[in-house]
Order: sequence, then C-alpha cells, then structure tokens
Amino acid sequence: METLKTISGYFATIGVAFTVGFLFMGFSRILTARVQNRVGPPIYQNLLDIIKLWSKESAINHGLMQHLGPAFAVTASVTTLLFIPVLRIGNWFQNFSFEGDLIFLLYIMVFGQLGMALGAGQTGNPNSAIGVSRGLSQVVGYEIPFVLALTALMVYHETTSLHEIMAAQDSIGAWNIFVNPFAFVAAIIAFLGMTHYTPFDVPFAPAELASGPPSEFGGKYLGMMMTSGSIFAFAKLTLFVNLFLGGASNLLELLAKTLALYLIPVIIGIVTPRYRTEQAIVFFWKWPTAFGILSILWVVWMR
Amino acid sequence: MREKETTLYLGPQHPGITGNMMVKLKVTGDTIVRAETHVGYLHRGFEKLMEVRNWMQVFPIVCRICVPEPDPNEENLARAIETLEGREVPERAQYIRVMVLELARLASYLLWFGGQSGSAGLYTMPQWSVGDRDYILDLFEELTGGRVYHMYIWAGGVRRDLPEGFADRVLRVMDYLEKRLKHYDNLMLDNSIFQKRAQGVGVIDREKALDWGIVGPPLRGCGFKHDVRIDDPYLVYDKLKFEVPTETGCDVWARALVRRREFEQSISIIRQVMEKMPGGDFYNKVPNPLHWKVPAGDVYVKTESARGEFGYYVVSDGSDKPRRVHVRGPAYVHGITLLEHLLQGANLADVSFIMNSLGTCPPEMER
Amino acid sequence: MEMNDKDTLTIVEHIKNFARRHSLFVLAYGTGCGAIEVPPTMTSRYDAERFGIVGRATPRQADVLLITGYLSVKTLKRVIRTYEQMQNPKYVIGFGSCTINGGMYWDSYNTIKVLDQYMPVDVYINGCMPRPESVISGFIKLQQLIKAGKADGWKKYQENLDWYRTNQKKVIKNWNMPDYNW
Amino acid sequence: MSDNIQNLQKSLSERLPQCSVKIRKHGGVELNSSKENLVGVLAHLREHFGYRHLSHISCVDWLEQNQFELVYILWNYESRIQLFVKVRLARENGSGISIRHLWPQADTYEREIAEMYGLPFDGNENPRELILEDWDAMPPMRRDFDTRAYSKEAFYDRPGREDAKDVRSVISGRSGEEIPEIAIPYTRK
Amino acid sequence: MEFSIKGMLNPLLALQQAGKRPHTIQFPFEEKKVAERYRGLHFNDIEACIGCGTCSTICQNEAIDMVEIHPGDSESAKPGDSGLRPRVDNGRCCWCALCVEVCPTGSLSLTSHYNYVSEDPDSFLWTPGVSNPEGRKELSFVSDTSHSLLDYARVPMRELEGKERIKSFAEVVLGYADEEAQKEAARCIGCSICTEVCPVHMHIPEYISAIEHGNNEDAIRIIYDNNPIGETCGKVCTRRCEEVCPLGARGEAIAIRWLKRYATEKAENADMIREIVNPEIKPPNGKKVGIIGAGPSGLTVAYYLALRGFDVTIYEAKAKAGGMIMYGIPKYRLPLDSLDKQVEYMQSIGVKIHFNTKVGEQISFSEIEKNHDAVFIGIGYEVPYTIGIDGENLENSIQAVNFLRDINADKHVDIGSRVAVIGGGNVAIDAARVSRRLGAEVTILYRRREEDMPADWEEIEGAKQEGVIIKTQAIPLNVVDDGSGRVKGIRYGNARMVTDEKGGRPRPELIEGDEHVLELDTIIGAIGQEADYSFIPEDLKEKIGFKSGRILTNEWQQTSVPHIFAGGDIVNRTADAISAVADGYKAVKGIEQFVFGK
Repeated sequence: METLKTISGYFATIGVAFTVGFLFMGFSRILTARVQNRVGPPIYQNLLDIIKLWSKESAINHGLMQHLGPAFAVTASVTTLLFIPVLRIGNWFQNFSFEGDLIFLLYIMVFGQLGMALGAGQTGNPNSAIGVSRGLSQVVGYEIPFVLALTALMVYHETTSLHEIMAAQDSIGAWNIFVNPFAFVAAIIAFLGMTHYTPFDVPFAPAELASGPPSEFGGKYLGMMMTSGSIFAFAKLTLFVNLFLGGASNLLELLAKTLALYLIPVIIGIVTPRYRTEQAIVFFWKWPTAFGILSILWVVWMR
Repeated sequence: MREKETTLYLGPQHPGITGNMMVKLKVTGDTIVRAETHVGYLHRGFEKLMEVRNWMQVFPIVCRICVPEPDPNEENLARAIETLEGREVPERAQYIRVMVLELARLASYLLWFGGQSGSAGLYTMPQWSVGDRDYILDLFEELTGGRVYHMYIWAGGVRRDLPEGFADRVLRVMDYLEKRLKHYDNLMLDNSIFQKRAQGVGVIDREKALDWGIVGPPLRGCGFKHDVRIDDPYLVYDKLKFEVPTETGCDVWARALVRRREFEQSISIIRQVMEKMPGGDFYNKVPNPLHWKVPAGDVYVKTESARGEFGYYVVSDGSDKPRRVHVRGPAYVHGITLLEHLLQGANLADVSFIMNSLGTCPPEMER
Repeated sequence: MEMNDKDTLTIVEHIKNFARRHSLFVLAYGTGCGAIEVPPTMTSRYDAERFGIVGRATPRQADVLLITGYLSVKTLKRVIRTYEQMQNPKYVIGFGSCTINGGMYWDSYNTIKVLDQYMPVDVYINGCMPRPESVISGFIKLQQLIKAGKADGWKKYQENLDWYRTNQKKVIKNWNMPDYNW
Repeated sequence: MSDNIQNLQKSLSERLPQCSVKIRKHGGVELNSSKENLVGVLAHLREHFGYRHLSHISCVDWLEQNQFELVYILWNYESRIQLFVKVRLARENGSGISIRHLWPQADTYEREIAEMYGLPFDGNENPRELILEDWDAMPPMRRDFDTRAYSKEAFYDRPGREDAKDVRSVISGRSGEEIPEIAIPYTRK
Repeated sequence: MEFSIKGMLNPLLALQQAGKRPHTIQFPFEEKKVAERYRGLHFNDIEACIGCGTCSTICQNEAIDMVEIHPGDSESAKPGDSGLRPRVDNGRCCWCALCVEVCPTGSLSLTSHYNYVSEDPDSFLWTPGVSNPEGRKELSFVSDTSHSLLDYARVPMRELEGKERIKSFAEVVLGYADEEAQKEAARCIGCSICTEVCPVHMHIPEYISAIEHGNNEDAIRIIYDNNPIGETCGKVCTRRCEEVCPLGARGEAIAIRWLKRYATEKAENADMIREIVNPEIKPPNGKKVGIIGAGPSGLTVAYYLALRGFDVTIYEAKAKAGGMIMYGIPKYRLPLDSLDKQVEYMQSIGVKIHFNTKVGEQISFSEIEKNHDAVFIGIGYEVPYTIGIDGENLENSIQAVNFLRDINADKHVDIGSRVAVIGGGNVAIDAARVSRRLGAEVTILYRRREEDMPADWEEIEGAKQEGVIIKTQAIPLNVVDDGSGRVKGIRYGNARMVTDEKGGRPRPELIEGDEHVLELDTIIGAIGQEADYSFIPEDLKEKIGFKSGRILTNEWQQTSVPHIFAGGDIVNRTADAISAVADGYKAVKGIEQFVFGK
C-alpha cells in the first residue's frame, strides 16, 4: 500500500511538474507577447505543441545516440525532479530526497545536458556540433558561480541535504535569499544561464545556428525534449525555491514562489539581446563569480 | 573539436540570413576563417524580362527588385525615362515622390531595427518595429492601393493624387513613430548588452571605404558625409533642410547610430514636405503605353535608398522596349565583396548581425 | 468493449488532429518576395502566434513550408531538399500568383511556373503578394483541411514520388542530392 | 557646374589623348576608350582625377553591331561629376580586362557579366558561378537568347487557358475581313 | 566591461508595454478596413465592356485572356463588341492595375476584395464580373479618364476660320501635320472593333499603326488593299468606325477618317500611288465585265477586277468619274483633283472608262450585256425627291443635288442673297454651306430637333461656324410666290416633338397657329433622291427584283439575273460612299465566283 502510494506520488510529481512546466511556458509566451504589443497564444499552447510533436512521424535516423539523446534528457529531468522534495512537509511529493542529494543533483543536472550533447553530436549537423560546444562552454561558465553559491549555502547550513536546508528556512527571515543575498544573486544569474533565455541563449541562437543542438531533432524527439524541458524547468524552479525561498508547504505556495522566480529569466529574456559565447563566459566569471565568492565570505563572516 | 575547421552553410534556408541567399563559412570553433557569399537563389532575370517588355510594362516589375523598399526602383526608372525624354515632372509630383521615398526609408529602417536586434536575440524589437512599420504600410495602401508593391511613381509624376486628409494621417503616424523611437532607444540602443554586441564588430577599414564602393549608412558610419540626396540632388531635396548624420566608429554600432539619426531626419523631411506641398498637377501624362517609345540614349540615375546609392543604368535604342536596364543595388557591393571581407576573422555569432548592419538584400544583388 | 476501444482511438485521433491544426510550426525560409509579408504576419500587428503559428529554424522541426512566391531553379533544388527533410505530416502553402501559374515571372528563364508539378501544395493564397490577412486566411484554410483530413499532400508526394522526381529532374540538371527513401 | 564639366572635359582631353571625351546630353562626361587603354585610363582617372567611387560596370549587347559595350560609371565625391568610360568589344570570342586590382568590387560585376553575357575577363579567373546554377544554354542576357521560348520549353504551364481567343481574329472572322500580309506586322501584339 | 545603470535599466522600461492594449488586429475576428483605392481582385462591368482586349494586351504577365462567357458569344455579339470578355488568371496577375488604367470604357476595375484561398489551383481563373457579381459594390481602384493612361482627347484638326471659309471653295480641313498624325495615331489601342462596322472592313488598326510608326507608304498599301478610293473616304466618309471606337465611350474617338486622309494624301499623284501601292496585276484572264456608273461602287469593282486580270469597262454618263462623290460633294470638302488622281491611278492599271456615255442613249443596255460576261450596275441615286408642298415648282425653287452638281461643274447658279434649305441630311448642309460661299444668308429648315439630323455633327458645327442659321422643328407648309413666278418666301409652322406610340423616334407635330413666313430668294430642297432605272429594258426589269426603289441582291451583290450585279445607293440603304465601296468589293468576289463558276 505504502509502495503504491509512493509510486503514485512519483507519477503525481511528474504530472504536476509537467503541467506547471507547460503552463508556465505558456504564461511566459503570453507575457512576452504582451510586452511585444500583441496578444499571444493560448496558455495551453505548449501542450498542443507537445501533443502534435508526439503525433508526428519521425523518420530521421542518425544513429543510436541520436535516439538516446532526447531519452537521456527526459530521464535526467525526471530523475532531477524526483530527487527534489517538492513540498517541505507532508508525505506526498517528497520523492527520493536523501542526505547529500544536493551534490547528486549538481551532477544529474549536467547529465541531461551531456546526453543531449552526445545525441546532438551524433547527428553530424555542424549547427548542432557548434551549439553543443557553445552549450558546454556556457556550462563551464555558469557552474562556477552556481557551485560557489551552493557551497555558501551548504557551509552555512552545514549540510548537503536539500531537506535540511529547506527545514532550516522555517520563517521568512530565515530564507536564504535574505540570509545570504549574494549567494542568491550568484545563483540566480547562473540560473539564467541554465534556462537558456536571452542573454544566455547562444547555444541555440537561431540567427547563426538554426536552433543549435536540437537542429536535427523533429517529431517525437523534439516532443521528448520539450516534455523534458517542461519538467526540468519545474524541477529547477522548485530547487531554487527550496534553496532560497524556504520551500513550499502546499502546491499553491509552491506555484506562487516558482512563478515569481520564473518571471526573472523571462523578463530579462524579453528585454535583452544575447551575449556571444565568450562574452557570456566572461560575464559569468566576473559578476556572478564575484557574488559567489562574496557569498562565501559573507557566510564566513556571519559565522 | 575546437581546432577542426568546419564548413557551415548559412542559408539559403536559415533564419539568420537576410532573405534567400547563402554564406558559406569555414569556421574553427566560433571564429570564421573564410566566407563566401553565394547568391542567385532569387534570380528572376529581371533585366532580361525588362528587355522583352515595353516601357510601361517595366514599372510593375522594377518594384520587385528590392522587396523591403520598392520605391527607389520606381523612382530611378521613372527618372531615367524622364531624363531621356526630357519630360517635366510637376512640382507637386516631386514633393509626393519625396514623401513616398522617405516613407519607404522609414519603413526600411523599421525593418532594419527589427533585423538588427533580432539577429542579436532581442526579439521584442522586431515585434515592435515591424508592427509599427505596418502603420507606414497602411499609409502606402491608402495612397497607392498596395501595401508592399506600390507601382505608384511612374514616368511623368505619380499615379494618383493624395487622398483627402492624407497629410493629417501622415503627420499622425510621424508623431507616433517619434514617440516610439524613444521606446526603441530604451530597448535597443541604450541597452548595454546590445552596445557590447555592436561596438567594435564588423569594422570597415576607413581608408578603403571610399575605394570599395561602399555607400549609404556603412559609408557614413565611417565618417564620410556622402549621400546622393546632397551629392547629386534629385527631385526637390535641394529645397528641403536636412542633415546627413555621420559617425566615425566604422563598426555596426556606428551604422546603427547613423540609421537611428537618419530616421529622425526622414521624419523631419516628411513634415517639411507636407508643409510645403504645392498644389497643381501630379502627373504629366505619357503617351499611349501600348506604343510608347523613349528616345535613344543612355543614362545613369541614382537615388539614395535606405541602404545607399541605388543606381539604374538605362539604355534606350529608341524603340518601345528598353535596350538595357542594369540595376546597381547597394547590396551588390555590400553583400558580396564587403561582407566576405568583414566576415573573415569575425565571430560566428556576428554573421547575421553584420549582414543586417550592411543591409544585404539578395533580391537586388541578383535581380 | 470493442466499441469503447474504437471510441478511445477516435478520441485520441481527435486530440491529435486538434493539436496538429492548432500548432503549426512554420519553417523560416523566405524563398521569394512574399517573405516580406511573413514578418508582419508573425509580428505584433497580425500576430499569427494566436493560432499557434510560430517560426522554426530547421526543417526537422517544422510542419508547414511556405513557398513565398516564385522559385528559381536554384532555390527549387533547396526547397525540395528542405521539404524532404521535414517530418510527416507536413504541409505546403503556396503564396501568391507565382506558385500557381508563374505570376509575373512567367517568361523568366530561371523560375518555375507551376509549383505542384514539383511538390504537393495544400493551400494556395491569392495575391501578389498576399496581405497578412490573406496569409492568416490561408492558415485557417489549412486548419480546416487538416480537420477534414484533406491536407494530405505529403501522402501524395510519397505515393507519386517517381512522377515528382521525374519533373524535378527535368529542371534540376545536376541532381547531386541523396534520393530520400522513406 | 557646367563650367566644371567643361574644364574637366578639357583637362581630360589633354591628359588622356587616347580617348575621345565628350560632354553627355544627360549629365556627366563620357570617355570612349579602346580595350588596350582601358585599365590605364581607369587607373589614371582614379589616381589623378579623384574618381575613387566605381558606381557601376554595365554591359550592353549591341547585337546588330556584333559588339559588347562595357560601361564603367565613376563618381567623384569632390567634383560631383559622373564619368562614363565606354569600351566596345568584339561580341564573339571577345574578352574584357579585369580591373579588380583597382576596385575589388569590380570582381563581382565582372563575374556577373562573364556569366550572363559569356564575356570572359582577362585577369579575373574566378571560376565560381555567381547567380546561375548548372546553366547549359546560351548566356541569358545575350540579346539573341529568347527567354520566352526557353521558359515555354523548360517549364510547365498550367493548363486550362487554351480557350482564349484573339480579339482581332474574332472580329475579322466575324466580318469576313481578310488581313493582308502587309498589315500583319502592324497588328496588335 | 563597463557597467552602466542606464544600459541595464532602460530596457526594462519596455515592460510598460505589457500594461497597454496590444495593437494586434485580431483577424479574422476583427478586420481592418481596406483602403479606398486598394488593388484587390478584378471586377468587370460585363455590360459596359466591349471586349476590346486592351487589358489583355497591356498585361505584362499575360494574365488576361479574352474568352467567351457563353459559347457562341463572339458570333452573336452586336457590332462594336467583340463578344469576348477578359478572364484573369490570378496565377499570373500582379495587381498592378495597368489593365484598369488602359481600359477605354472604364468597365474594368479592381475591388477591395482580396482574400481568396483555395486548395484548388485551377480555381484561380476568374472572369471578373461573372465570377464575382457582388464586386460591383466593392469597387476600389477604378479607372478615371483624368488619370487614365489613354489619351481621350483628339488631336484637333486644323481648319480654316469660319469667316475665311465662306470666301472661297478652298478645302476647310487642313489635314494633319506629321507629328499631329503620329500623335493621333498613337492614341489608338489597336483593338480592331472598328473594322467590323466599317462596311468595307478596312484594316483600320493596322494602317493607323503604320502611320504611328511613320510608315505612311505601308499605310497606303494597307488602305488600298480593300478600298481604292481611300483618299476620298479619308475626306468624306461617314465613318461609322468612329462611332464604335472604344475611346469614344468616355472621350473622343480616334480620328480614323483624318488619319486615312493624312496617309493617302502622302501619295500626291497617280504615279506616286502606283509606285507606292505597286499592286500585283494578274495576267488577263479573258473575261470581260461591264460596269454602269463610275461611282464609288463601280470604281471599286473595276479596280479589283482589273487587278485580278479582268477586262473592265466603265460606262459613265458624265464627263468625269466619281458619281455622287464627284458631283454631289462640294469642293471645300472634297477637292476635285483628289478624286481625279485616284481615277487616273485606276486607269493606269487597266480600267477603261467611257465618259459621256449614258446607257440607254449612247449605248444600249443589251449591248453591254452582250459584250460582257457580267454587268455591274452602280448608277446611284441622282434624281431628287420633291418636297411635296405648294409652289415648289417655282423658278427659284431648286434641288440640292442639281445645285451641287452645277456648282461642281463650275456652272453659275444665281441664288440671290437669302436662301432656305429644306432638309437635315448631309446634302442639305452641303447645299447650305455652298450657298454661304456664294454669299447668301442661309437658313436650314428641319422638321425635327438638331440631334435628329442625319447629317454629321461636324458638318452641322461647320455650318454654324460659317453662319448658317438652323431652324429646327420647322415644317414647311407652302412656298410664297411674288406673283411673277418667283419665290418670295416660305411659310413654315413650328412643331413640337411628340413621343411615338409605336416606340419609334419622336415625331414632330405642327403647333396650330404658330406659322411664320421666311422671306427669301431661293429655296433649295434636299430631302432625298432616287434612281433612274429607265435604261434597263422592261423584260429585264421584271426579272430583277426591286423593293421600294432598290434592287434586291444576294450577299455577293448578285441580282436574280445571275450575270447582273448591282451595288451602291441603288442597293443599300445607307447611301454613303463607303457602303458603295463595300458593295463593290463584295461584287468583285461575286463576279469572280460567277464567271469562273465556283
């Protein structure tokens, strides 16, 4: 019984993540549209896109990795999600969180990207290849401030368990965003890099790379990638909420917090052009890294 | 992977390319080693088609030569014929033509605003400026009956007079655009990331700029104050007050600023035109188009389009069909010789950006 | 039970069909001068995204190929290649006169005249070039055809590939492309 | 302005005696050069007369005289006088001389002319096709190339318009008028 | 990397836009009004269109075909309409609207309707006006004579001043100069609608085009192809062609007559005509044809038969050839030497003319019949009708035909200083204008309104300019004599127009008591003529069918007596030179067929 409940809990998590993911994306499309002086698509547009893509024939064959790449991505997003406790309390949505899961998360989050990279590399499309290399360069860029920020949190809370970090932020004043604003800034900028919104979308830059790594993926593969994207977006947002905004005790609270967080990259994405790869890396290594280091110093000073 | 030289075909099916053309790039990593422009995807054989059509039938064709800004084509052909025939153009028609050309310039610049920032990933800007361009197209639609292809300027004047109350609507659109220009500044030109992308990119060798046949904003972005409207004034440009802005950066940023400032100048020209618009005739009728013959001779006429000197070399052998109409689009030089040159050593991310700043327009390169 | 299975299948088909017609990814390929009216259609003034119509950069991801006007022989070759790279089901919309019977380039030595000799076309839009409203009407027509199951140009192409290929090779003299084989 | 043109014409005639120099009816000055002198003349104009801007290179096919005419259009940004340099070349087996060492952009013009007229340029062996692809008929811009016939033969027309009638033949058929041979060239179309 | 607050924050101002209402036009739920002169799909007013095909000619895309809307339309259409209508291939059209700008009647326009999508590429063939009858309400880009590409104003013909004219018999019309002619010819759209109503079916668009190109010799050759008295027609033709000229629908028709005149006058004498036309004369075929009357029909028969190798002889009662055009048309309209030149040319190619040979007097009809394989009768209407009022036979009451003949024969006619001409046809006007030239005050009395007058409007205008007074709705009642057998005046009554119950044209009705007397010296009657058939033997007369004074013929001008052909006024009702030429031209074929038994 208990097992059944846990398993159904996993599926519920994935379901919620997927739904929230595509609704958020739909919302961001509408918001973007409104800023752009137009009406925009219906909020469920991404769901239609995904269903359509799944229903397409996919007759492209570039070898095994090409098939596995998107599957990797989905697996990675789902895994990431399942290792993140969605709610602070309660039995539901706790998933596989365990001691030291933060470190694990750091790895698994990159895992999806690597899978994609391998898949894209196999397609032989130079656009994909260049996109992948740009993407990996960018990972190198944003991982440093992100790791620094996480380190600051881990040092501050003296734990690598996400659960415990969440538990420590029991009141608004204890939220890490206020406790360690530098870490938040560093992490959120890294987060921008992770979400691939402008100004950090150079791996996908249509202006020169068509659509970058997924250039050769269509139909089901693209559907998989978009599904994974929706789930992954939610996973990342939840992770950040857990890390900095004290997690959420119910789904509504979670929604509000994730949305607030989600608006940051969306809004910045609307009003900025993209950095070139080297500009992005330099940027990441400058300001966010500085904030990351500051956050650690801050923690050290606080202690 | 980094050191390997990859061949990248940018186009013809590619969102980053301006129109339907191809740039074949050899890249190592993100750096371009060599670039080759391939055109001809839009070749329709205009110049041949003009030789088998009579002088009147040529007019609907020429405006297709440059899709974003058809009017300089019409103006050029009309003026070439007028010169060969010695046909007078009524003053009102000349003012109307200036207005049309400047509106076309504005429309073209609005498209450029979109293209330039869109190619840098600022997707809000094209949504704004292309949407706002529609108001100019509305004016064109009202004036000429066509949104994009106007077929309005023709030998002897213009095709129809201004509609009732048209001047007011033009001025209203001008006010609107001026207001919007501030928004564009905020979003695009003040944007530090945009500046970072644009500055020092696509630098034209200033010493060579004149020799290479560069014209229009790229030339003015190198600090040379050359503009057909002042160098070789046509229509009533010598009766209007306007500035020809120049910048000295020689880079994409300088070109952007030049265009941005010209945008204001064009608005001011249109306001002056509406103020000074004389009455009278708008059309000095040409003979029956079925038998219209233009006296023999050859003439080179040029118009300052949004991208620079737009020239027509027209030869008539006295028959009812042109002997030769040769189009010199500014992109002919910008899009091939100059682009290939500028792309050498440039970053892959800047290709589309540089192309937009040069205003490469494939239909006028290959016609 | 059997009835139920069928019903479920039908419902799934309905959902798929609904999604297909409300999510049309357009390949960003300006093959001809009609491409100048695509930006106004896609941007704020006419905002085609209201219908789920968005641009896509690569043929792999696109559902709709817009042939925006005339095709020179040189472009035709690329368009065929592009079309064949697109994933089924895929649709083609022909813009304006040129795709129907050559338009104003009917006597040009470098442009084809009748597009459906070389690839199937699902919807034709009247105009030279079509206004954004017409373009949107064309998409709405395409949606209706998809709903009715009539937008099956891609099937025709597979079934009559030999015929299309013969026509294509008649104008494309140097066929140095892989022959796709589904 | 007209003074300037006359002065220019005078000094050009003095400095470039190998060319005939005349003031054009529709503005500017025209030089007629021979093929051999062309490069020298253009270089001289560029170096000593300030004609730095090569606006255009055009080619006109004078089929009746069996000649190609190359027209180089130059512009002086200071004196603002347009200069036309014309040179006539043999139509069959003729060739032009490349000037891309003077103006790099001339390369494109020359490639286009070579492709569209079948007129090669000595010193420009750029083999790339510029515009056409796999073209195997007569260079299309030659006057004797019939684009309508080519198009009719090469590209398919949509059927359904065969019922069109000619007004002239309908009228003459109805009235019984017999159009004599002498009149046929004057019939519409 | 410099840090700029402005550069970071200013872009965020763009977010303000999210609070504003988007400017999106939510097509198809809302529609923007299309501009007033938008160039959308075509509409053609089928009724107003005459199928001239100019739209099809100007179209650089060959998008417009001329087709029959219903099968057989092109056969059943009335003259002045080809029966074809434009059909637009929207797979070719580029909506440049050049077709609208050259539509002479203004029937073709573009509508504001532009939206058409279809999966069927064949559905893009439209017949404007038939495919979209509702288009009439959506017209937007319409043709307007003020900015049409066509020139609706005729190049004015230079004429003598009215005052100058009456001083002599000099030709009033001065003719076009080269540029004028070419400019006028350039107005032509070359549609050929006019050729159908021309009785001869002259190749009008072709010779106009030749004139426009400056090839006057070609023009002459084209004219002489089926009209041997082109120059005469160029001066005095009733030009029904100009009535159907498409340009006439909204402006002035092409001056076809003046252009013909211009071209033919370029051949100054018979030798030049011979040289230019340089006709191919077939070797003699041994067949002989006799022609009675050297009027336009007789001359035409003679000319073309001569070219075909016949032995042709004309028997003419008068001293000169030409018939009514020689003796009925005053010199200021048709100088005599102009006709002489053409006759001389005909003689030069082998036409024999026996002058002063009146059939029935100098030679008998049966003799002619005997000596020839076929006979053509073209004697014309030379005997005037009488007015039918009291006092008509008085000394100073004369007939216009006789009067004009005498004047052309340089005889002196005393008409005094006040003249009244009765009638409204060209002969009446001629008589009036000739009388003006003789120094008289002239009044024309006509029963109906001016617009009912059968005479050319140009002639009426000319008469007015010369000071002729035209009294319309005036019915002559009787001639007043001065007691000495001379005319003193004419009594006429004013009339009002009443509509005809049978639907005919309005007819005049005398107003009781509104009677006046016009004092004058001479009355000239000009109400019509008839033929004198007295030379035809009675037995033959019975065989030849007559109907109200005219000989009945078949389409080849053949009478019921197979070897006798007839043409001109005695056959057709139109009574003008060009119809006579047409009759002659048809008779040529008829005679050829008859003689060779085809």
